[in-house]
Amino acid sequence: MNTTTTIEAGLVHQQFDDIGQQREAAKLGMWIFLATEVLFFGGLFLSYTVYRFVYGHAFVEASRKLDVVIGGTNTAVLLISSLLMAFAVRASKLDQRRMLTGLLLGTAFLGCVFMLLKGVEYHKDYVDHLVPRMGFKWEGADPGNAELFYWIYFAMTGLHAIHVTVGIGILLVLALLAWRNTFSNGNHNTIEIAGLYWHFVDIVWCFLFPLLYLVGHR
Amino acid sequence: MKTAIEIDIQTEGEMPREHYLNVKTGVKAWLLTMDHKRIGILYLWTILVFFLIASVAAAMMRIELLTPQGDFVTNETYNKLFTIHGVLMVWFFLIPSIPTVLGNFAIPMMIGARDVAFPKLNLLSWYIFVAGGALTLWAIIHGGVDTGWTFYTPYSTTYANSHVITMAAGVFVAGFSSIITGMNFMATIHKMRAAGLTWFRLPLFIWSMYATSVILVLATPVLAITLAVMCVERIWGVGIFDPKLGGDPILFQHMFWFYSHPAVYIMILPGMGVVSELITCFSRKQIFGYGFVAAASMAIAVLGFLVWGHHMFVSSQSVYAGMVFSILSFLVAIPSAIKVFNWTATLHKGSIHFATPMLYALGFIGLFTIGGMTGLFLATLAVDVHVHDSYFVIAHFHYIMVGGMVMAFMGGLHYWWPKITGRLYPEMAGKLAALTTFLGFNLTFFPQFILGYLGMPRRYHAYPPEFQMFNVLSTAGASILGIGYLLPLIYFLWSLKFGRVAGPNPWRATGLEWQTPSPPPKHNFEDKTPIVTEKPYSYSAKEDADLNLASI
Amino acid sequence: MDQFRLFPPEASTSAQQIDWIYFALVALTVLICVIVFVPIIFFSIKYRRGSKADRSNPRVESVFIESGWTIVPLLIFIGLFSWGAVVYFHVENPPRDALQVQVIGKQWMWRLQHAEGKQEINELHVPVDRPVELTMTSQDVIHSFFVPAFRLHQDVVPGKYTHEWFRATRPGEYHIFCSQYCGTQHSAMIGRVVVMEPLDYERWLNTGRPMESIALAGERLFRERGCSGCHSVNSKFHAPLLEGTWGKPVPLESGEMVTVDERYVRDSILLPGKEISKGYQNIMPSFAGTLSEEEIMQLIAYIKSIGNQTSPSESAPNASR
Amino acid sequence: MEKVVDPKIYFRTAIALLLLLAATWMIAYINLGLFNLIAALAIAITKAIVIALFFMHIKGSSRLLHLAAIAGVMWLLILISLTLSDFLTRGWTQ
Ligand code: HEA
Ligand code: HEA
Ligand code: HEC
Ligand code: CUA
Ligand SMILES: [Cu+2]
Repeated sequence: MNTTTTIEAGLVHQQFDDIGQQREAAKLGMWIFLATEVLFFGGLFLSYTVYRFVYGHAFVEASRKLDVVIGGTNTAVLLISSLLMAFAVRASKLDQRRMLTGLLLGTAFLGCVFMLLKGVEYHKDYVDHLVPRMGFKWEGADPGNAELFYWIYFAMTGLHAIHVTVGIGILLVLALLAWRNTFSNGNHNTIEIAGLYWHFVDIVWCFLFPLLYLVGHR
Repeated sequence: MKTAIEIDIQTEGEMPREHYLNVKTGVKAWLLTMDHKRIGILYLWTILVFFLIASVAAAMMRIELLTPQGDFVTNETYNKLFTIHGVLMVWFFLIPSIPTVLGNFAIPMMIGARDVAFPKLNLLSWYIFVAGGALTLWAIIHGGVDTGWTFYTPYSTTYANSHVITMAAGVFVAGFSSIITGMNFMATIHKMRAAGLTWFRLPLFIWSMYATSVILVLATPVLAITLAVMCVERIWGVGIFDPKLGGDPILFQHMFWFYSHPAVYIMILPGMGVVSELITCFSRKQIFGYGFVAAASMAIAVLGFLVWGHHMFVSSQSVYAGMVFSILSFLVAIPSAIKVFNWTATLHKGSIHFATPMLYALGFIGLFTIGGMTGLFLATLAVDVHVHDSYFVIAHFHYIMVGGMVMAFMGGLHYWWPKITGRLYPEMAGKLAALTTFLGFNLTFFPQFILGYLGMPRRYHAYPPEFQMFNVLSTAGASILGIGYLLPLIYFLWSLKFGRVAGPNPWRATGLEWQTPSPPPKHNFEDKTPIVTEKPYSYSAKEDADLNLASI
Repeated sequence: MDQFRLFPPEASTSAQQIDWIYFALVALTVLICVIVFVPIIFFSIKYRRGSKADRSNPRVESVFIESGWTIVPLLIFIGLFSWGAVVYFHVENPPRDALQVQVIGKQWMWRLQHAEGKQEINELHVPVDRPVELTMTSQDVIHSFFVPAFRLHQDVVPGKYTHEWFRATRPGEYHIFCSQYCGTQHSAMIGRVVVMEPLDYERWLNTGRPMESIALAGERLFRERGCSGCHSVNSKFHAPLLEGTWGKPVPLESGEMVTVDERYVRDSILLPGKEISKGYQNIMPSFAGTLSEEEIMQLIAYIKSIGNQTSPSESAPNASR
Repeated sequence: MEKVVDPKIYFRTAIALLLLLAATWMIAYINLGLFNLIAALAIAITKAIVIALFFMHIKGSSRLLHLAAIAGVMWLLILISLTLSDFLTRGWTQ
């Protein structure tokens, strides 16, 4: 793939020698950024782990109150959105403009479905008095540590939700640009980078779901 | 009378007609620049401002500590002073110092690239840094913060009634600037090296900046989330760090030091890189044990992540964890030892020039060795039980951070100054400043070791009278040290206009950055991209010695 | 003369041990400085630019030399670590027969109480040559109990108990500092330790108003606060008897085992729902907010003091446990 | 034109992921004690690896990208394991 076409040459920024170098650098940069994201979430994962060990029982009890159906459905939604995203990257490489726009919109749509379900779930939590500081009530043993669990639950899912929202925004902008034919003729790097981000958000959820909803058996 | 050095410096009469500084001038051109060299200069001015504010805070603290009673400022003000001093010095001066100024300026040139991999992000990182700094300054102006730079909970979350959130937000924001810079450098060093520039032909400065970037990228996000949780906790009382709500304040310390210990290596690795450049250039020698020095940088970056618990030996952390962290702290000292010994060995059979940068480099080795050795005192569990949170710790880290890193920064700045501006600083004034700094420094901080072992706790606004003598010495030293810092400020500005024109390579150095005019053209190298065929530092002391005999 | 001291008085057994390591480290540092600085100065002179020294065939690498200066420091470091760790372990583990003193730190003072009941503020009287153990907690933020003359230091953390012990070797007065930054008057949170001859100490302990010992105060609280209403042989509630439980493992409802120690008792009082003893209902009310840190410490001391008694249930077969 | 991946691979990946999801969901209803947690984590890790390999094209990428992908996780493990070395050994004395 090293035969740079003249069209591609037009895409190369001045600091790079060729398009290959530029793409490689962008991909590497994104992966490094994702590593920082792992550690950004990492602080919360650490808090979770520590208190999961210290207050194991309370955490298991508390997690049983979460709505596993919504959580599970949401996992599926994100997984499928990732599939669409993977195809979007493929479409951009094949120069399929309509396909690309459609897939990006589809991915964003599933992201919105995720957020919607999440909203429904948050509301349900509120009604069930599971939101700390906002009418939190706990019948079972150890309400203090159950509340701690819910703090961590809201912190982790909240941070994740922020990431999903940012992702949806990016996807919508990209969809618009794709429709305007920005990503043709080899200019598909942006899509690939955005894809990496979206898949990463998906991976985070793959951990949040079991840790928050399924700790201990139900 | 001209000194021997001045005869030896190869200068060329004229400045290049067009270079990166004069291609496009005006405020707008500078604020929108994507040239890594200009961004380096933007950073230089910015961190200078923060350094000055933090230094004034230091001066005020030292004046307060002249007498045992708290008479110059109130205890509240004093607590705010050391917080301002610590926060600004660490996050807004020392961490960005060499990486963002000298790194930004020199890395692309040293690897023969036209710019960094992501110039837009590079500029963005500066804006983020300024935004973070502005938040922090806002917090300072509106009354300051009194938590110390460590923000320990539950004091910071519940009891402090100052602008903790704003200041933490400032640090949080500035953190993203660090992350972006680190990511940019890594991508640049991986992907943009000139033809023939294999990993083992890279200058050691590049190796150390690479190691620094690894830490920047992997440690900073944990600080970000820790401060974020701390703020949320302060606002809503979450309880993750609050014992009243079932949390554990020690968890905060783990998370904070997971970042902040590696961060101390962010604050020394770049200095080590600079020193490797200076020692070789001014002793005209190939570095001794190139591979070991390069590997040591990486080893420090990785091992540095495993030792954070040594800040918590008496915090009620488990005794066994303390032992694990202690032995690992000793291990991380080994790569530093390797470096010190290799620098020393490099001098053997060299042809040593005592130019200003070299004076700083030699000062670095000495002070870093003392600072590092006293780090071993602290890593020894039983001794730390006594000296923890005393002035011994203060002296330890000032020896490394001020005696080490600031010295290296000054050395590097003098070394690359002709490249940055095209002009030389006045050599005699430079030497004088280096000497003043060295003497003032030792007078300021050596007495603090004794104070610390005597038991004077840190963050004390007033102290028992028997500690006074050493405190007076320390304050006296600080005023000399202050002069040592003011001097370069003056003559650097002077040299912008009156300095001798430097020419492309005044030091006859081998790095790629010296193969282009000073100041360099916008895209670093005129048309031709350099090709590298040999190892770095191909100096010959023997030739140099002969050459000099002829020239005197 | 005080102005010219280079290190504080050595007034405890651990002070001597720690000073020895310190002196060894100072010696090592001097040695390393000699090893590093002497060659630097020597080379700087001999190989200064323009000197006529022999510069032919410079060496630039040697695996042999490199491994030398990797391995030798490594060995020294292992030695230092072990020495430090042994002493640390000793300093961190109180002997069994120590005098007990309870310490509560709060912004910005120290409140201390001897097991015999005598209370002090910012002062600690102890006899010479007897091990003394401090059990410490904080009412607000983290403090640190630092006695330079004893070379001792331990953070005092809210929500948990930390310990520090020493055996004073010389009568005299020594500083107590709070060395963990704790707010505005951190530097005023200071006090003194008074080390006395044993007889003087006895005399001091018995002057003033007679006090009830901590454990006795705890026993009184145990009755007054209604603990004994549940935790006694003839109570109408089904609650565990606390005699003889201290230091022993008890089974929990969740299937885990936990040792009855300070943390467990403290949590049982403040967060009774957290760990339910096996076979009991979660009916114990929380005493959070109604008991002060002192009172909790007194209750703990009481439960500890009955830790050696056999549980009445064993002698009275029809008891509830 | 760039090299592209056979659509079949994407579909298979997605199906594998959904099956793993079903598995982790179901296992949660069986009481396996500590093994519940281990199983949940093992499945989550598998899912993450599958996504990284096929959707994010780590498979077929340079060693450098492999390293970048692993580094974040390695460092997270350092953070968690050394912190736990404190929390899990606290009760050992006395
Ligand atoms: C640039 C900054 C920097 C650097 C590089 C270091 C380097 C080291 N630091 Fe330091 N440290 C700080 C900045 C730094 N530190 C700061 C800011 C604090 C206080 C934070 C706060 O609480 O506010 C601190 C606190 C601190 C503590 C906690 C003290 C306490 O609060 O109780 C400890 C404990 O182990 C420690 C240890 C070490 C060690 C072992 C090294 C090692 O990496 C040093 C290695 C170097 C050498 C050892 C010298 C070279 C070696 C030789 C010449 C050969 C020697 C050979 C033999 C001995 C055979 N440091
Ligand atoms: C990172 C870099 C860095 C740098 C460069 C410095 C530089 C200096 N520091 Fe700082 N210091 C820290 C990082 C740094 N420090 C940190 C992280 C802490 C811990 C904070 C905390 O506890 O939270 C600390 C804490 C600290 C303390 C302990 C405060 C306490 O615990 O109570 C002291 C006390 O002497 C001190 C002094 C100095 C001095 C004298 C300088 C000198 O190098 C400064 C020299 C400059 C001047 C002196 C000003 C210019 C000169 C004049 C205006 C002339 C007139 C001067 C006089 C009459 C004195 N520092
Ligand atoms: C209403 C009855 C009641 C009162 C009042 C009460 N407790 Fe309890 N306590 C119980 C019961 C029931 C348990 C066992 C269930 C559990 O572990 O929470 C228990 C458990 C304990 C335990 C754990 C013992 C073990 O072996 O597991 C301690 C310690 C304790 N209580 C101390 C106290 C103290 C101190 C007080 C007074 C300040 C007190 N209790 C007041 C009912 C009570
Ligand atoms: Cu209490 Cu400092
Ligand atoms: Cu450290």
